Amino acid sequence: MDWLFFGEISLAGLAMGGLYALIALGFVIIYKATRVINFAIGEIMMFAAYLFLAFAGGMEMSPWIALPLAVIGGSILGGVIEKTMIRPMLGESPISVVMVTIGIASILVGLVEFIWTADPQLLPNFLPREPVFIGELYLAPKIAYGFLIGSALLIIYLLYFRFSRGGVALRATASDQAAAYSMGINVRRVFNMAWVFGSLAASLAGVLVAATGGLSPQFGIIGLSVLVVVIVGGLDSILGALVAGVFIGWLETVAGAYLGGEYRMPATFLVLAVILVIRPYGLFGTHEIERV
Amino acid sequence: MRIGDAKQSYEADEAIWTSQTQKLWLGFFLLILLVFPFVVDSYLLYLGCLVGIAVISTTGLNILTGFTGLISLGQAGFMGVGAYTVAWLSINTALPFPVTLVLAGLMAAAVGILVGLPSLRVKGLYLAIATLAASVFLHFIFAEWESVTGGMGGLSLEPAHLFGLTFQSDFSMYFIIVPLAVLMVLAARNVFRTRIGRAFIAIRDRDISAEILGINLLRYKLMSFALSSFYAGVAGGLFAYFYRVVTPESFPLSMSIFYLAAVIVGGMGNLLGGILGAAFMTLVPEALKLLTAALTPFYPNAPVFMSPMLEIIFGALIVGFLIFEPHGLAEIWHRIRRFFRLWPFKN
Amino acid sequence: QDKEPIVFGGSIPLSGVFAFAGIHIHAGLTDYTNWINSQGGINGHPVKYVMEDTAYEVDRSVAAFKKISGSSSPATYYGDSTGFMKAIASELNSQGNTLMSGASFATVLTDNETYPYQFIPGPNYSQMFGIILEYIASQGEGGDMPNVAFVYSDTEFGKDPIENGKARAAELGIEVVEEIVTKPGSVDVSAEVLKLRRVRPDYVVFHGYVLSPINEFMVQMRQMGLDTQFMGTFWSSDKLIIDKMGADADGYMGVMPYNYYDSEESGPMLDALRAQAEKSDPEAGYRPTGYMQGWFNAMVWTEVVKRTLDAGKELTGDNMAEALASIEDWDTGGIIGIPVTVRDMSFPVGRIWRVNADEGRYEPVSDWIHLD
Amino acid sequence: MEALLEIDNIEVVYNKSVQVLRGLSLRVPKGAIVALLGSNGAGKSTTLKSVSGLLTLEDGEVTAGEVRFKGQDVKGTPPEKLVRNGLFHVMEGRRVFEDLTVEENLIAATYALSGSKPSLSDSYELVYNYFPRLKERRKQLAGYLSGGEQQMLALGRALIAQPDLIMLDEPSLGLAPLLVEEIFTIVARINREQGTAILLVEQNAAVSLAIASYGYIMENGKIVIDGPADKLTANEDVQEFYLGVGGKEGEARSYRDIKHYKRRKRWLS
Amino acid sequence: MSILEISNLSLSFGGVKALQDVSFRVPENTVTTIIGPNGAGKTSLFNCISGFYKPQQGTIRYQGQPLPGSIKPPKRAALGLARTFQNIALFRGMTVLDNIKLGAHVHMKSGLLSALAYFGPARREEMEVRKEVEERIIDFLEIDHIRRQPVASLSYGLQKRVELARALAMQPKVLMLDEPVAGMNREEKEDMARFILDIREEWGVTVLMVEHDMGMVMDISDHIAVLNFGQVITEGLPADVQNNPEVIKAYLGNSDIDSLRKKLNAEGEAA
Ligand SMILES: Nc1ncnc2c1ncn2[C@@H]1O[C@H](COP(=O)(O)OP(=O)(O)OP(=O)(O)O)[C@@H](O)[C@H]1O
Ligand SMILES: Nc1ncnc2c1ncn2[C@@H]1O[C@H](COP(=O)(O)OP(=O)(O)OP(=O)(O)O)[C@@H](O)[C@H]1O
Ligand SMILES: [Mg+2]
Ligand SMILES: [Mg+2]
Repeated sequence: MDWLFFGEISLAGLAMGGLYALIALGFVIIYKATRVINFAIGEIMMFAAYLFLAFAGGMEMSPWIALPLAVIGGSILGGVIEKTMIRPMLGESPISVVMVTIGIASILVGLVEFIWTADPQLLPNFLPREPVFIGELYLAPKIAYGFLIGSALLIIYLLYFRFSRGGVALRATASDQAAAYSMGINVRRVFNMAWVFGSLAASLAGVLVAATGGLSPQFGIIGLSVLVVVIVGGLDSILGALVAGVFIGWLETVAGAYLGGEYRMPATFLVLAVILVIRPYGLFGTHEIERV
Repeated sequence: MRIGDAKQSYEADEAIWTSQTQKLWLGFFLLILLVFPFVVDSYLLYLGCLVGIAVISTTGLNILTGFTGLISLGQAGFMGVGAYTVAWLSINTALPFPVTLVLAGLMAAAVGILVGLPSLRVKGLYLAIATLAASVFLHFIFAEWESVTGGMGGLSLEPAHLFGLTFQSDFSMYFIIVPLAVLMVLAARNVFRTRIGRAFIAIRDRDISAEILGINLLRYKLMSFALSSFYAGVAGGLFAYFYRVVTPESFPLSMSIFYLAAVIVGGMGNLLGGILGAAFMTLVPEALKLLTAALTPFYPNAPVFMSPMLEIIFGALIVGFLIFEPHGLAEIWHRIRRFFRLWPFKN
Repeated sequence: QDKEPIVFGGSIPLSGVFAFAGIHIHAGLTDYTNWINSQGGINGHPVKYVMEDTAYEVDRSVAAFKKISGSSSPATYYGDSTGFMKAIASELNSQGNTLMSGASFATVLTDNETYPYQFIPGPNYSQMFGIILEYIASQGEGGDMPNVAFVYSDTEFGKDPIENGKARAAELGIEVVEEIVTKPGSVDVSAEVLKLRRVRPDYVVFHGYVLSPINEFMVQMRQMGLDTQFMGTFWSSDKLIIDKMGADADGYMGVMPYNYYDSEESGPMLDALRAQAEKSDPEAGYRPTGYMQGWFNAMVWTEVVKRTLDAGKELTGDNMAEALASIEDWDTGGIIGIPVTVRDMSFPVGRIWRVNADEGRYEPVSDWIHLD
Repeated sequence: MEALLEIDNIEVVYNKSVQVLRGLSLRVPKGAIVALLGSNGAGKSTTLKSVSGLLTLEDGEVTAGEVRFKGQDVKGTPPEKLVRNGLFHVMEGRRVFEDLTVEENLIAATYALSGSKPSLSDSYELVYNYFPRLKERRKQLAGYLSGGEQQMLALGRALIAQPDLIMLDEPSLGLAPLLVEEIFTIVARINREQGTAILLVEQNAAVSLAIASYGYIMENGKIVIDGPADKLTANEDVQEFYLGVGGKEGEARSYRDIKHYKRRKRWLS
Repeated sequence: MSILEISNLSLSFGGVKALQDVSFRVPENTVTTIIGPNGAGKTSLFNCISGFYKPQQGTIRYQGQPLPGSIKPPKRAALGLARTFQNIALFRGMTVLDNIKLGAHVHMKSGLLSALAYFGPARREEMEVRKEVEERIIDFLEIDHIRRQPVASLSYGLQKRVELARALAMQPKVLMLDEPVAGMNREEKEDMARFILDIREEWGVTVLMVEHDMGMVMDISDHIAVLNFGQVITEGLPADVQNNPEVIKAYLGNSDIDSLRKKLNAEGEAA
């Protein structure tokens, strides 16, 4: 066994996993408040990445200005989507709302093709290009720096939900909307904020991932592989998103490296299947209370 | 307007078509289905076949998701199992198509039972993702088990045959697909007249109390999975005979989403809704293409310009539908019917 | 012109994963149609081009074919994917009145038994690998043969030439030191790059990608200080790579059966193409390889139809296939630099081109290679 | 006395089709306890929901009439604003947040406090003071509390909000007799000590008329009789149909000898 | 003879001891009531009998036979243990009639294939059940006017009645009712009491009930068991239980409106 190789592969996987965790966070925050899995999250990521492209490429802004602008753009998009298309669905079954998010995904793809054409794109380079060595281990600079930026946001979110009553409002709303209303919680605002902050995390991840992997209207598919992460971690657990994100990123990369690229998805979905059987609500998800 | 329809017996009361008017309409509808292939062009015929296949698969998914409350994103995978079974059988055996179709259904049902196993513990959207996992595995198997599935290249098969007849043209396929679709919808309707259908609905509404009332959850959830994937398998088998080539990419995730959308847009837990949904989802993109065609003479670049537009419109239609009529097409249909039943006496 | 129009049909991916090429293919077909009509059509028959968007999904392609062949019986037809070409074969064979080619260069389509009415408007993917490998072999000095790694996408066409490619490499004495399969599109490939770093191949051949992840492989491997040469097959050799990667693309090589739009070559047909492109969209400037491919397809169809009509035969699949097979030492007017001959329903010809990033274009580095 | 809440002739329709309230009026004076009684499906909960604005969540709509809280029309005011304005609705069926702990349930209720956050630990102490049992269980998930404890928690949340009016929907539902007594005693204490007015919807007519000063009885979406609590208690129909007194000389009737036919209420017909 | 015999039953959830060493008997053809404070474990006891919870210790004997954990809820239902739920658990997507028919599920046999075909055995069986449900249950509970309505549109009291009907369709030998009259007014409680008495008398079904309405419990019960903190504190005739000081302290309070009123007034004046 080539330990150095294994180490390098693992490192690359862990770094990618950090970005997965960030995307997963986008899922989790929205789910926590609204009990909706947002299937359009990959497309929101994509949209933010295209915004970045437009700002940094088209308008030739400095990438460090374009990045926050794109992320804010993505968050606004999330807020607008919630306000116009999700809010009218209040009280409908979760699966109908999920279907709405799938419809939204289609709209966003069309929009992107319409504005930026279907051509595949590369983002302007804005991360340092010197190889990063951790001890002996080589790590591609893009993912290393992407990981750092992503982790910063991740930590901010974690702290917020640990130390503010915002987290309680989120969970209360998810648990019983009518009761939350009667408690003086502004449910519409909670929903909106959940979408805004969920989209914010996703947008940042979108730009970072597109910076390493390129961009096209099909970019949104990545949202799907991150679904595995949130299910393994538990749909409503921020900690779960973190742990499972890093783990799945690592697993996927190692499986890809040792077994071949076609094994990436099956490997992670195998873990998913096992987790679902032994822990139906993921590693850290809340159990539904079932009493008669 | 329809007046007074008191029933003399419980049998008459539980019949599906309880009034003369309804029977008349039904007869009329069947007649249209019969005449249809003789009067339309090949493209409409083709669409007719597609809708038929979609109706079968959607009805299956409706049983599982709409009536039993188990959300599945694996329908395309189950159809794939059916399609590969038919392809393999028709290449390696001389079985006639009715047999291969039944075997395709049974094979898919077997896989469905396997996939359904976690459903005892896993619920709601978690289950949806579990079925998504299953379809990823199925895709993997389709792509990698080359000796049976032909790998990425897939399998090509001969037309369906029976008693020396071969069913090659869309015209002849129509006469397999559409009667089968009618039959299978009716069978599904029957299930919901009996204790089994009631058990499914009970599980959807409240599974734990259903259990205490004497419904064996595992058994009925698996039965629902089996029945649903049987339908998918048959639809997949028809798909195979229809296109006569089966590849792993014939059954992408987007297809599962397509069927789920058909069920939801049509109206969950409503068989008629499923049929309307299947037709809607198949035909709307076609209608949108007609729009493009109508624009092309005036604006030659219309196809390029319109194709992203179509995606936007398609998505917007789904979203708009669910926002304005969350209970789906079936609800709209009922509203129209109520209107005509009282007609001409409004309100 | 009262003569009955000749219909070119097409299942064209104007949306979906292949839309970036589909849009240009569509433009190429449209422009050629307009051009040939301005030349008086084919033997006085006007040409009509009828298409549908498919989103690169097989069932929608099939639907489009049925719709178009139901309404306007096309003589020739553009198919957008390998999957479609296979799916439609039996339908096509039983109808027997349409000749088909398209975006796919899949090796299987050269099997005349199964696909008698389908041809490839260039070398098939295996032949492309053959051309690339021959070029690589020619770079070896004496016993010191370069080694190579294959990187391809996990798709139907991605896997198409790999077995044949390995066999050909073995024949030529080239060692295939690594094989990497990835998903197409936006994926992180750092782990794969690390793998290549271990084996240090002299050449990496990409197949089944458009842009990503080719750029990531090249940039990361160069960051590691490797001096690997990177090469790609037809759909991986568009100018897009230069446009998007800029200086990073320098030295990348591709195999291409047609002249690039901006190559220095010329010829009557190539000039006509440029003039027509200029006319239909003066703003567009450069036209990508998809455009060239669309144009060339239509050109071959015209030739085939013309030969069939000239022979006084009906436009049936068999007659057109026969006419196609009769093409020998055909002068393409500069689209392809040498006269071409059809072998097994394909045009086994190509040339290696290399990116000159300063100039922003591909430059030929080999002669035209015509396989036999 | 000055009215805190006035309901004037409201009509309510669900799903644009089912009319539930048909011209209902009632008023709650400042600092008073008012009981609203009525049989199942009469529309009691609907009345409360049309005050607190939760009706829209269930696709219901006030189609006529007016509801005034502190003299202002509540129409168009979103529910959370009303809560911050001092109107707290404890919904039917307790509706605690099951997968939040007891304490988190209380934290959630702090959203009802507008603007400056008063010292929260004080309000928690107040709640724990009224309901010592909740203090013991404050780290436990509310979903696993027993029915009575959940009802206490629901009341506790109302206390945190420091409202001027609490609308209580069937607080005694499913509670043991001792607890019913306890809860009602506490309700009376809250009313007295905090000056909070209470609109009490109850099936347990005896107890609610005991603590209320005024009562309304509704059937089929409108008030059929109302009056001071002691007058109502003395009413013959109320006794027969709500208090189970009747038969021989005002004695409690036994459930064992129920006739298979029934006397008609005088207020219907 | 006792139809149900609970001995030494213990059940706990993590630290919470829901039931501790509970033993008592349900005499056949009686109305037996379990009372006790909230959280005493009454519903949990029902859940153990239904097989939804698995007690860690103890045995339940039904008609003299033990019911081990291996006998799952559906089997127990088939054996004649039917129940209603504390929080109404009707199937909201179905009509009243279908809800009731569902109760007969365990006594029906037709399988998937005959259901798909319908005409034949499945239909015959469905018709038999329909007849039984219509003529015995729906008539008896006087709900014929609502049988086609979806249950979601019914008032609370009627929903409770439909739940009772569904339990009756299970052809029970023991009918367990979890708070059958909670949330009802006097009038509706009287109706329900009449049904319960008739079910015992005319149908010969043993009724095991949990209820907090003391007026009704004391009037219609033949036998009462009192549970507190998961333990049986006493058992016996209504009159005995009512006067047991332990029961009064833990559960009943003084349960007298007049004294409550006095207490409130006194407190009021003191303040
Ligand atoms: N969301 C709703 N949609 C349609 N009808 C409803 C809805 N909520 C209540 N109703 C109907 O309105 C009527 C009154 O209901 P409401 O809940 O106000 O009664 P209630 O007096 O509180 O009864 P209970 O004592 O059972 O709580 C009932 O007939 C009920 O069926
Ligand atoms: N599934 C469960 N998980 C954890 N604890 C539970 C569960 N079910 C019941 N309990 C606990 O067991 C105890 C008894 O609950 P149970 O529901 O049996 O009480 P009860 O006597 O029916 O009360 P009530 O009269 O309020 O209905 C309670 O403390 C409750 O919190
Ligand atoms: Mg109510
Ligand atoms: Mg209980």
